[in-house]
Amino acid sequence: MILNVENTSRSFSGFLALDNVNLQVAEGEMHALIGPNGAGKTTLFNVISGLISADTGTVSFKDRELSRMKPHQIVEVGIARSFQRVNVFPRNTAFENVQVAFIARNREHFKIFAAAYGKYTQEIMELLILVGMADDASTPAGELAHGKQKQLELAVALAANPALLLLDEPTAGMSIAETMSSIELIRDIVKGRNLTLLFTEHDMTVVFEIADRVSVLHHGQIIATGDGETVRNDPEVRRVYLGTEESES
Amino acid sequence: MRPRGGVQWTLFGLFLVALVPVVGERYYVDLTTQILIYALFALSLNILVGYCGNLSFGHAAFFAIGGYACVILTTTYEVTLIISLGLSVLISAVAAAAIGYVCVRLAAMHFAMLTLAFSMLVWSIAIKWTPVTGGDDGFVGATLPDLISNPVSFFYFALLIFSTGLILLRVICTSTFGRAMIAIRENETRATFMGMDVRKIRLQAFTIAGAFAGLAGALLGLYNRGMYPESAFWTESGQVLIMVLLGGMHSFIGPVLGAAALYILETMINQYTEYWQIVLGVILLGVVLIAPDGLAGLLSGFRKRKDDSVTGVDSE
Amino acid sequence: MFIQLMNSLALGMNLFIIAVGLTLIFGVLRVINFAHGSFFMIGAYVLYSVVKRTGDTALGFWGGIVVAMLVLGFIAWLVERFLLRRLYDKEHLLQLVFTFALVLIVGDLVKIIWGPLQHSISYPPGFGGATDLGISRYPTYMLFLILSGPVIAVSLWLILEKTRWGRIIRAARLDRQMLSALGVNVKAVYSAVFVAGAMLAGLGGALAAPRLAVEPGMDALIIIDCFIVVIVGGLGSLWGSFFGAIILGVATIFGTLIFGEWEIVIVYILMVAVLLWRPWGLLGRIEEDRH
Amino acid sequence: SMSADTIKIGVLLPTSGGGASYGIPAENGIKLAINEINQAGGVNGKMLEYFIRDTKLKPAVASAAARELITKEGVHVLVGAVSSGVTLAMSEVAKQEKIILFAPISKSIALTESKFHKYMFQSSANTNIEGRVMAGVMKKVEAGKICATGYDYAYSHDFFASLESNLEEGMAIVDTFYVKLGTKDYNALISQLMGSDCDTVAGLIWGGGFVSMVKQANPFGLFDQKKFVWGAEVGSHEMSNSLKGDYPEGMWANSYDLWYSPLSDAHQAFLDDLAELEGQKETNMYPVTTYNAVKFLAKAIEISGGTDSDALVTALEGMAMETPLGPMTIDPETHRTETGEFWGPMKKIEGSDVLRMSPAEYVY
Amino acid sequence: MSLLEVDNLHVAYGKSQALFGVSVEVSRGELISLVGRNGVGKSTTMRGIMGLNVPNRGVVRWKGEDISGRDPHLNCRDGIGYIPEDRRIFSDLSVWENLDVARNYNATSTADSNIAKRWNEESVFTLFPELADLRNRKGGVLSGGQQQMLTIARSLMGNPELLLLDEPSEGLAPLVVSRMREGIEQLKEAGLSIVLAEQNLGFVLALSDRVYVLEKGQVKYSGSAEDLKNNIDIQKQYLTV
Ligand SMILES: Nc1ncnc2c1ncn2[C@@H]1O[C@H](COP(=O)(O)OP(=O)(O)OP(=O)(O)O)[C@@H](O)[C@H]1O
Ligand SMILES: Nc1ncnc2c1ncn2[C@@H]1O[C@H](COP(=O)(O)OP(=O)(O)OP(=O)(O)O)[C@@H](O)[C@H]1O
Ligand SMILES: [Mg+2]
Ligand SMILES: [Mg+2]
Repeated sequence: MILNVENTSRSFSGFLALDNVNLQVAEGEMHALIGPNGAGKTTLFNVISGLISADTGTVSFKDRELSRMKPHQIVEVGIARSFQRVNVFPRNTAFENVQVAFIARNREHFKIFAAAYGKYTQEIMELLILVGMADDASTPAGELAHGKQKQLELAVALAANPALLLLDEPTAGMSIAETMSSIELIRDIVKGRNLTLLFTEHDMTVVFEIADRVSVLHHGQIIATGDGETVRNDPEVRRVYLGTEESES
Repeated sequence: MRPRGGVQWTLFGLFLVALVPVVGERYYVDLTTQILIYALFALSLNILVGYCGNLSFGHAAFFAIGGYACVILTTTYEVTLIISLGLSVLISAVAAAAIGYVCVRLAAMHFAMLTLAFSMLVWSIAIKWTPVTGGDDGFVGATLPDLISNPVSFFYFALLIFSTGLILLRVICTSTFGRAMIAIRENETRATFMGMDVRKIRLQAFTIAGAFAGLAGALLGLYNRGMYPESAFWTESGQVLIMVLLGGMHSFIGPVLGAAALYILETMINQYTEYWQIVLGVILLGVVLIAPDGLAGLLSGFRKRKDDSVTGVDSE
Repeated sequence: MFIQLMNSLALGMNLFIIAVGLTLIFGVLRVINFAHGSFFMIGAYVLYSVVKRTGDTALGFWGGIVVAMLVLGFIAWLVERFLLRRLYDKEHLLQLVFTFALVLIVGDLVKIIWGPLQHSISYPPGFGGATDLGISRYPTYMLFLILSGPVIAVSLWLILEKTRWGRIIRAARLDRQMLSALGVNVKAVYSAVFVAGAMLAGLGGALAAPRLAVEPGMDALIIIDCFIVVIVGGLGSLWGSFFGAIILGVATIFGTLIFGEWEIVIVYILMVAVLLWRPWGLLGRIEEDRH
Repeated sequence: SMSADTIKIGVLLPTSGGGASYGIPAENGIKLAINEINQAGGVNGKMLEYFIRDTKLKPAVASAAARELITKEGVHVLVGAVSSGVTLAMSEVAKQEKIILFAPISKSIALTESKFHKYMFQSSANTNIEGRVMAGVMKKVEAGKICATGYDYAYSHDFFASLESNLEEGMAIVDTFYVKLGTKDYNALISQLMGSDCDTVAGLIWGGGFVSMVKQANPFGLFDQKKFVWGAEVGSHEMSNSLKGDYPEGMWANSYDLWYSPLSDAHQAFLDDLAELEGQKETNMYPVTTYNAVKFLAKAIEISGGTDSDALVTALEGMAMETPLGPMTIDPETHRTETGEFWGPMKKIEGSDVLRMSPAEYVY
Repeated sequence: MSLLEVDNLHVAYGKSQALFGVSVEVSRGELISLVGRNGVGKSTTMRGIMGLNVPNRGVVRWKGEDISGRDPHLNCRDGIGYIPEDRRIFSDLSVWENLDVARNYNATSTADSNIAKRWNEESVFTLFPELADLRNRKGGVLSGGQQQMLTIARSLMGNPELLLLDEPSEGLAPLVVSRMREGIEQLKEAGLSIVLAEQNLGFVLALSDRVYVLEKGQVKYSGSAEDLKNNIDIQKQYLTV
């Protein structure tokens, strides 16, 4: 298991957002975390990535305990994340967005005499080409269409060279066309680079298309884990999340 | 995108400034010297405000610390000029690191106000520590080596220090550290999740800014042959902040323009009317309403490259 | 000891009345109004002018306070409507330069209109002496200040929390554009808040005037106290500035008594200490000023 | 403006913010002196001209302005400023540029003691003299145990040191309470004064601070408890005019000048001219100080026949002159002249709501 | 006369032009949809109608009157309701307060419209029962779906005749999406006219009377939902891969 979440709870002023969660993600696996709105998915991501701390329980990654680490240290050990709401440097170009990620990854953010200009041009362009954004390199991120911003976020996350990628609703707000190409892209990258993926998503097409395993969170508790088929047919999951007609497309 | 774009222009500008004593009267030599000092001070503040996105209301603290350190070292302890300059930069940097260590835990307005509180603390210490600082009368009558005791030689000395500061700051701003600062300004959370230790980077920026403010303060102390508590008062921090905003904080050279503009305005208007406040106030209102991107924004408006000035990365 | 506590409260309440306008304006408009001290000063001067004409009568004094508030409301309306409004969607910090410019202009105007010398306003009839409180006698006017602080605080709190107006003001500070898309004339709300903040500054200035010299430069002294109050209490928090003001009052009075002239240092150390203990001020909340 | 062939006087005074109440009246004295001299044909046939700059009460601003006046306007002498810190900073410029600085208002002893230099002249009563004068007043009021209060800065410290050393047998300063400069709230001080068992309060809080202090102390009845002897020119007409009936009756106070208490015909003539210039009969107290300064400088220029600083210094050293306030002589050693002040108890005058010093005595 | 008429609308963000002449028409009681890939200008069209972005060319007509560039609050008071894609709940205000702020006391428009229902707390709580339980909770801590319901409810408090509904299903659980669909159907039955922007094609086709397909800031196709359903070419070209 590359990621091991054990007995993790977190409450917000009395409200229990995570209730004794146990979640294991195996190396190289594509793991989906689904569940109703407000189930605690984003909260769990926040705990894993160090944005907030858990009240109880442990999170370990490659057998290293993460609980005491600061967010940037967690990135250093190999976990990169994207955000549910797009989170980029809006006034900087796509190129610069990725460049900063490379600077951080190579721990050059303290170097005051290392000129930034032209640094990592090749790596950055390779990455932008990979996510299909070669033409947008010099566009300020804030002016990119929503879907492109999501792809940029992916590129930024990849620039950290992570072993585990946490993507929070990677295709939310994307058109059907873009969703399709994003699925392809994510699958190719994760498999091609031998990464582990943990993602949340409300679009069941995406979930069942790419997830090797699916965990379902409800009221802060994991109520089901298994492959797509098992979860899809779980009556409890159908009742609280999927509904009778599971998805439109 | 090219950071080298403005180098020729900057060198040319410095060259023109160097000609002031040759073509101008003594008064313009003095005026330019003071502008250089405040320009360096404003540049140092812009590291924090423009690049790192940290509004400081207490930057004058380090200006004053550098100034006091320098005049006290040269006069009370008779340390040679170069060493006391170096030491005063070091002392301001250490003070900035210590104060910054506490301040960078806060963000936005709270950061601004904590820096304000610390600078007022420095101010009150400058007033109360009479045996060392001269108290409320200030430290008057600093000694200066003969080499720079005449206005023209002091001018070149100040220009040399200013140019060095300008180049160093330019290098710092275009470094990978500079990019990290901009990233933090734009989106601190994202920067954190790229693996940056945001607090440490902000502390480093704070320390660097404090060190250069100290250098500018040391120059002022030498120039005035004295240092006064007023230099640490919050209005001084406010004034340098206005210089930065007036010049345009999203441009590297903007603060220099702002410092020159405000300093010249303040001196000139004082020469023509006792009602300088109202005249300056109206001019500032006009600038704010007409040129909301600051003077540098106004200039770059003529030179189409507006996108660069928005990213704040490479505009000159 | 009792007297000192009362003194602290009187000072604190006077500061609160002035500072609450600053926190209100910052809370909604996100403008750090350096000109708040100038508004305070105008309030005191306007009251002086009225009282000078009416003589030391009760009507002159209390009516003068109303006039002072109205004058400030009008000035603030002009400033907001024709100048400040144009800056909201521009670079945020430039508003600092704007309010700084106001400080300069008002500073000179006051000197031109009222002259450079200091003036003084007598206590209103019936408030010049002391009242017997059983334990000891205490100046009536200061008792009045001590009582008026909570009255203003509670009224403001009721308006902000219990009326639709207050809800709209709180919503305006969160998302101006969305509020306007919901049918609220946000421009008018901003105007109203700015006007109300300025009127409170004017009220504070007028109420403080009998205890102070009315003179040029009184603006610069008060604004830093206001900043301390607002920051210690928590930016944008009504009760924060209430308690912040009391703390500053206590620190000033007891600081002077205990530490003598070192009080100057004590106040700033206290401010640093509070911010280290509670980074967002006593009742402040984390500022989400990005995105 | 005027021809290049004028004698130029650089004037540095605070004319904005809190300093305006000193600087603006002080400028009137300069105007009056220059008008008089120019109407009489100038000095050695040359007209006088003055250039004024706002010091903004900031030493660094004043230094820069002083330098500007010297290098750009080419002034021949400097006059100013009000607060000691600012004057000290200007003095440093005067020393470097070898231009005379004449300080008619600042009372710092440092100007002519620790920081003394050849080009520095001072015509105000400095703290040594003022302390001595106040000690005399203390004797008159049979002060007994004294508590001293003032702003926490060099002026008060130096003043009280002088007062203490000049006190008669049987009198002593038993308590000293300093408050921070610019304080607006005096309640803590008021309690301390009321709690002290001194008989007389020696005060130095000036300007608007004095107004605030008095207003805040009145409801507590502080002024009925003890005797009060207050320096720092709070006995001026301006001050009593602004406080009116709130002014503590019986307080001993001082002033540079009093329009209602002419010392001589010459003084009355000066007051009349000033009244015409200011457009008010009840004139301010500061003009006489700067007026005298300009008169001294003009005389020195006349004697030396030019504007060379060193020659002016020589001329000024030991110079004696009749002034509205009587004869004054500049000590060649200390570069100072003894200026006196009006001292007396403040009394209600019938038919007026403003208190006056009565009787007022000119002492030094 | 159509209720809303958008004619040749051009909108820019600073220097970058987002709309190049969009024309849309909505009749009373009609539900029309704007579809298209990301960034084609669906949201910008809505913002242009609402007055949140001032058009640099073109006209927005509301009941025949030119309202282009008018302040949003006037448009709202006149009967246009806007539900943004990013929800924009007033996070510090409770659910009830969020509703109260949006209350339109002088909803004159209602009088002369054929909308039978006048919205108030009670009626919106009947439409979204779970909000009733949350009435005292702060808006900021609601889950995504709850926030989406609150946004719609809040907008209804202004008693609009036309709703601009931007991506109501984004980020919602499948179960909630189908409930949302029912909700929208109810609104339509209540007589509201609706402009819907949506990625979820199934959702669109099931609800809309007419559909506009956008591409690069221009309308490339418009027709009934039925026609679009059968027009695989258009779907291929502008909507799927
Ligand atoms: N800072 C907070 N304070 C209070 N409550 C919070 C906070 N953060 C999250 N919550 C609550 O915790 C619960 C879980 O929220 P979370 O964002 O993790 O849900 P989610 O599963 O990601 O939902 P969605 O699919 O809508 O994004 C919600 O009810 C939310 O209101
Ligand atoms: N605030 C903004 N500043 C600059 N450009 C913007 C801004 N908002 C949108 N744009 C640009 O305007 C164009 C239209 O955007 P709009 O949001 O209207 O598209 P959309 O069809 O709603 O897309 P989505 O499906 O992603 O919501 C896009 O190219 C986008 O990049
Ligand atoms: Mg979520
Ligand atoms: Mg959209």
